[in-house]
Amino acid sequence: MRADRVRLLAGMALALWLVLPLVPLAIWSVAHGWRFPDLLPVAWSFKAWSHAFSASSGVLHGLGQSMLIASVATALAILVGVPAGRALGLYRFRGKQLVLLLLVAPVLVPPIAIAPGLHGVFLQLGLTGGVPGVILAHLIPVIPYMTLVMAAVFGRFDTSHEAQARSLGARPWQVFAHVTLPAILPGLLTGALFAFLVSWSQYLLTLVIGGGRVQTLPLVLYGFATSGRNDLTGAIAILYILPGALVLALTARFLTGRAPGLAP
Amino acid sequence: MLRLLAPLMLFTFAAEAETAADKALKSMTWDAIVAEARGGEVNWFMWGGADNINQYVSDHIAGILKRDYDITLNRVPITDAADIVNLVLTEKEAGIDAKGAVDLIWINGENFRSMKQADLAFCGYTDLLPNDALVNWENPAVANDFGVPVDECEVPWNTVQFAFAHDSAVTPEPPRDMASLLDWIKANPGRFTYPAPPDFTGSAFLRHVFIHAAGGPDSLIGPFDQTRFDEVATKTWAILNEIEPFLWREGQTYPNTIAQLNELFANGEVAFSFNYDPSQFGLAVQAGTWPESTRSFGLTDGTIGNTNYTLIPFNSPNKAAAMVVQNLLLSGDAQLEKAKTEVWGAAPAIEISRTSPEVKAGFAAIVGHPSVVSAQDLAKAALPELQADWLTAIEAGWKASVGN
Amino acid sequence: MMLELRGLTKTYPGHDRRTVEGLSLTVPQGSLTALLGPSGAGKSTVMQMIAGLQAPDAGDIRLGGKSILDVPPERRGVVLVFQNAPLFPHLTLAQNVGFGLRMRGLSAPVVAAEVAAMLERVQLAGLGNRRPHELSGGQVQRGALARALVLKPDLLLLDEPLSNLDAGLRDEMRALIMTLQRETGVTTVVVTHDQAEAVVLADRIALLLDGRLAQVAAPREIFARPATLAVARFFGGVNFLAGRVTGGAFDCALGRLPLPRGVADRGVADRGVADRPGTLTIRPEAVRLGQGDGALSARVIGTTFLGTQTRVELSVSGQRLEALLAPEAASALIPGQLLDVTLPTEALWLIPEDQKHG
Amino acid sequence: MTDRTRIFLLLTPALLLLGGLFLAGLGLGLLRSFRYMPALGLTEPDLSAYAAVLASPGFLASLGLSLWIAGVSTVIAAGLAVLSAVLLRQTFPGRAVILFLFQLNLTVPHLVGAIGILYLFSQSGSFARLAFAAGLIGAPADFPVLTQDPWAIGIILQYVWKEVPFIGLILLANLQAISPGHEAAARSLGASRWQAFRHVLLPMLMPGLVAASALVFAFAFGAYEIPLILGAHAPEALPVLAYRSFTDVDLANRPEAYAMAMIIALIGAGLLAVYARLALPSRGRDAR
Repeated sequence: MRADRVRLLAGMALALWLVLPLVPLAIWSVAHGWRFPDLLPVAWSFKAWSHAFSASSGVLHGLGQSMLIASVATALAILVGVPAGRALGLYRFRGKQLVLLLLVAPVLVPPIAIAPGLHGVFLQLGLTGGVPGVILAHLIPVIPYMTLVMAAVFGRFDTSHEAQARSLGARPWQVFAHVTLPAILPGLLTGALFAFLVSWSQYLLTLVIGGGRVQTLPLVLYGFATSGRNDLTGAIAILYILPGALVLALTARFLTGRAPGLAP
Repeated sequence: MLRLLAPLMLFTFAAEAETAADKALKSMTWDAIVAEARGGEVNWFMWGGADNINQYVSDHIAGILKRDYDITLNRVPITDAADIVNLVLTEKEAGIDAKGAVDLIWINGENFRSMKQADLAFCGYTDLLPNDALVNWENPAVANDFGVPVDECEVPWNTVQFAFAHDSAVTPEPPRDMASLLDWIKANPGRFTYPAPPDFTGSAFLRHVFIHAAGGPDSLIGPFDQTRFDEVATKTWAILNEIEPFLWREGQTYPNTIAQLNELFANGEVAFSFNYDPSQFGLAVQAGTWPESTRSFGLTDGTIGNTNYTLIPFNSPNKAAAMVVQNLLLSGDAQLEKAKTEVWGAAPAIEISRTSPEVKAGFAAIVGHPSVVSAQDLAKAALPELQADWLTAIEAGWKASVGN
Repeated sequence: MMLELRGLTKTYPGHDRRTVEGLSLTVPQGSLTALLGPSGAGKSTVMQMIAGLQAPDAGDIRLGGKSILDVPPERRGVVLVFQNAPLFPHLTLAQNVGFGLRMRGLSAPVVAAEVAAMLERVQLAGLGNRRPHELSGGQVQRGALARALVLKPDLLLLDEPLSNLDAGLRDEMRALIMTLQRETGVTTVVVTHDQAEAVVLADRIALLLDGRLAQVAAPREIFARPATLAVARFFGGVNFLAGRVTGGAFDCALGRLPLPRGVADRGVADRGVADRPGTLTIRPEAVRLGQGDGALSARVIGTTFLGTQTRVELSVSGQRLEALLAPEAASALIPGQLLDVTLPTEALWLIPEDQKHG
Repeated sequence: MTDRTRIFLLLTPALLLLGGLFLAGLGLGLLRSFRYMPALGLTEPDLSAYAAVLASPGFLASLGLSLWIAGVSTVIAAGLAVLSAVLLRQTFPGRAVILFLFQLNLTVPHLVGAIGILYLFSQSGSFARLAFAAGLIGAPADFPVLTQDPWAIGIILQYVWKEVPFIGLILLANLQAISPGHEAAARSLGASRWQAFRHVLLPMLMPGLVAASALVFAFAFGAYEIPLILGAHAPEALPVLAYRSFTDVDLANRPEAYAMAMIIALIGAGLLAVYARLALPSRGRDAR
């Protein structure tokens, strides 16, 4: 019984710790000034929110840019990551270790190491300062996550169902649509959520490759965070969390208890 | 910084001095330029940390541009103009001479010097702008940007003068000159600090101490002088190291940015903040960030004033449209709008005496924010800005001798 | 050492029904007892409680006469060998076998010597450096057994040791368990759901049904003399006749059947009632065809060839009976045919009414 | 189609795209770090940029700071994650809530976490105000220095906040694949609770833990925006220093910026080697 109480207390402490940093952000977003030593703001206001939703703040534009970039990057990562994950999950082959290492490398080598060189390359290709270039740059950390998750998913996949479907008269695309896809879908969604979030949180690559002209939400947020407008910062931060949380809530049933198989 | 020159020389000689298109543009009439600008798109890179300024640009200015000229203005928010200098430089390095990303920059000081030295600015056109006539180019503080001749490479936008803010409820009688400020700091441990350079505002505070150590600005006017610098710098570092133990957190850490200092001031951790643009104080009070009892002041031995500008990079693909934007920004109406307390409160870069009677009346009707010291009061004791080479030397010296 | 369970009770949180209820059982020293029961009967829970991995809600567990309830699992002298996690995958076979000794803090040379001797004994000598995934299923099982026996436990608990093996390996492993148990004399409890396995392996069977102990007896005994209807059914009983006991005989649909000595008295002594309801049962293999003392007339309903035997379904006075016969003896039978059957008196067994529960 | 062709076709798009972008970025950076920039008239590659970087005192301080940040964050986060995973494996009231919060935390960008930590732990932040209300401190200056501090406590707090759920969820997934019987078997074989954890569960979790920790270390070492918000003015974290030198207006400093990037990449490569040794399955066992 004592162990149960310890467990409960530890659990409560953990939950509190997980929520705590988000609390002042939420309060700030509706505060009209909040100075030491006030535990709560003296005056409340929704002006931060109304400004965040106004066109001139660039927040909605940033939200749209982030959404566009993260979605396209995720879609591209699915297109290349699912086949690669299948190869890695189902087969043993020579050089597999090398492929795995190449896949992990972009995640273990910090973006700041690649960004300067990449900027030079993209400059030559005319890809700097625009959304397409930023999407391509985001693929560097996004593809590995997608592929590694899919490798884990295919590692648990039983190909005999595909063979069975073929022998029952299904064409290859029918096999994929009716047998393979439903089987890998939960894992695919997990991978896609991860890919989306990796792109969604990306700061440095967007800054370097976008050259400031591609204003994703993190850049907008950073701008306000470093200019002392805590109320706006709070509102944008909450806006920044929402889509991910929403996607999570929608996919929660696929994710429950089954965390991403990041480790190959 | 001197090492900058060698590789840049290679560049300067390699690059073509001016394209034919630029020459053609400069030979056009203003009406032709406006016609050329129609339907264009201008990417204006500017500091984006103040929502009032953002609103003024995105709503007011962009609205007029769209309505009257069919020009689309994209305000690109940045945190540091140096990043944009670097961007244009990198473009030049990559041979992008006509299709650059940047059409207009809000700029001044060492960033302007860098652009000019590296031949990154589009120059020699400002007299084409009709509203250029409102600018008093006879004023050395306008014709020189941190001591660097403007040479028709940029167009003035605002004038500002450094001021200090205090909470009158906490510090009713603030020190009014540099010597008493330094004494005050020692008498009130932990209640003062300044942002570490290269923060723009922190660097400006340093220059005040530097000028104080030099016994006034007179011996520092003009080009950089290493002997004179070493002499004054020794005294300056001595002063700063002497007050360091009495600073916030005993001077172990300095704020990284002026925003952090503002935050410290807001929470009463320090007694003073300061800014190159005193209208920011009023905005902070309006936003609820700072107490209503905030007041501001200049120093009786003077505070530094300067002018900030807009600049068109050499490789802007929308120069005509950018010129129309600059012309609009200079207009009496636009300058009046941003001078309004509730809009921005920025001091004009034009001679009000040269504007229309309506604009004059508008300026006369402006009631200043109680927290913002008036430009006229500040102007009573103004110091000139030092040339950019002094500035970089002071920043580097601080890093080596004080903030390590 | 002798193991005694007294009134052991366990309910898992969130479950309405008790997993184990009031279980009392004595396992004599040196015996090999099978804890038998269908899946879900609570067998594994009992084992985990004995091993100290689960705490009972009520009751006591005594080993060698002393309660071990407050002794943590690692000091109980009880080793439980799990069905589903035989060897630690990250350790070699030798490291696995030496695991418990190392946990006791024994020196490396001592551990190595003990491990080598033990591996020899389970015929795994020379495989010590292999990892579990490089061993066959049988080798893994033997390794798991070695890992437990090397600790010379006071009590060895084997949880379904044979269920994951195929037929050939199963016989081999069963023989090994019986040999090692005989040699070491370690008191052993084997959990199994397979009654055939329990019968072959154990010298005593404790049958657990729905968390309660249904019967404890030697295999032969429990087969022939089930205490309850449920026990009888679990061991393959199919012939049940409802009726009443009166004066040493049994009245039922088939008429009045004489009962063997002792059977008719079951339960009478403590109740003092001579006339009471009950169920008569007879193993299908004990049913005889043909004339004899007290023969009954029966009609064949159907036959099913089972390989070594043939099952014959009969109807006697409207009552269904099953007989298991040698195939040649049943080869001529056809459905509808009339014949005589005999229920040998010595094979009849009576289950009193009030013990039918479960 | 043979398996070999199939594998080749399946892998090609991902490897081309990834390899192309990643190696191109790295390759150009490498060339320029050797002062090979024909556009600037530099055609004689040499190592002087590396020498200049290594000789500057600021670089070593920044490198040390970043290694400290990444190391301490990773160790604390990994330790707490193991504890949380072990806790969350058991059933107790509120477990589902914590699991949801763990997953929710994954969706919160680092930048948001950094700002949240700043508002909580700064000397005038929420905790300081609570301490003031409780009469523990009389002014913000009395509150411990936890942000923009020389020991980078604020930065480390933010990484711990973000990475405990990250590692924890990976460990939980791994735990699901580990039969609980192993631990019970260990207990039954005479291992104490701690020994069973130390000798059985932990070794089994190790590959996942190492892999996740390597990712965390890499991120904490390489992130730019978090130290910018939570760090002290000096020394700067290495990525901040590197970015600053990359955006230095002085073009002559550019090779040094590239050299710094390559040194950071080298540290990433070191991590990769650790990862390959400890986290990738060995001896031909595949990645399942």
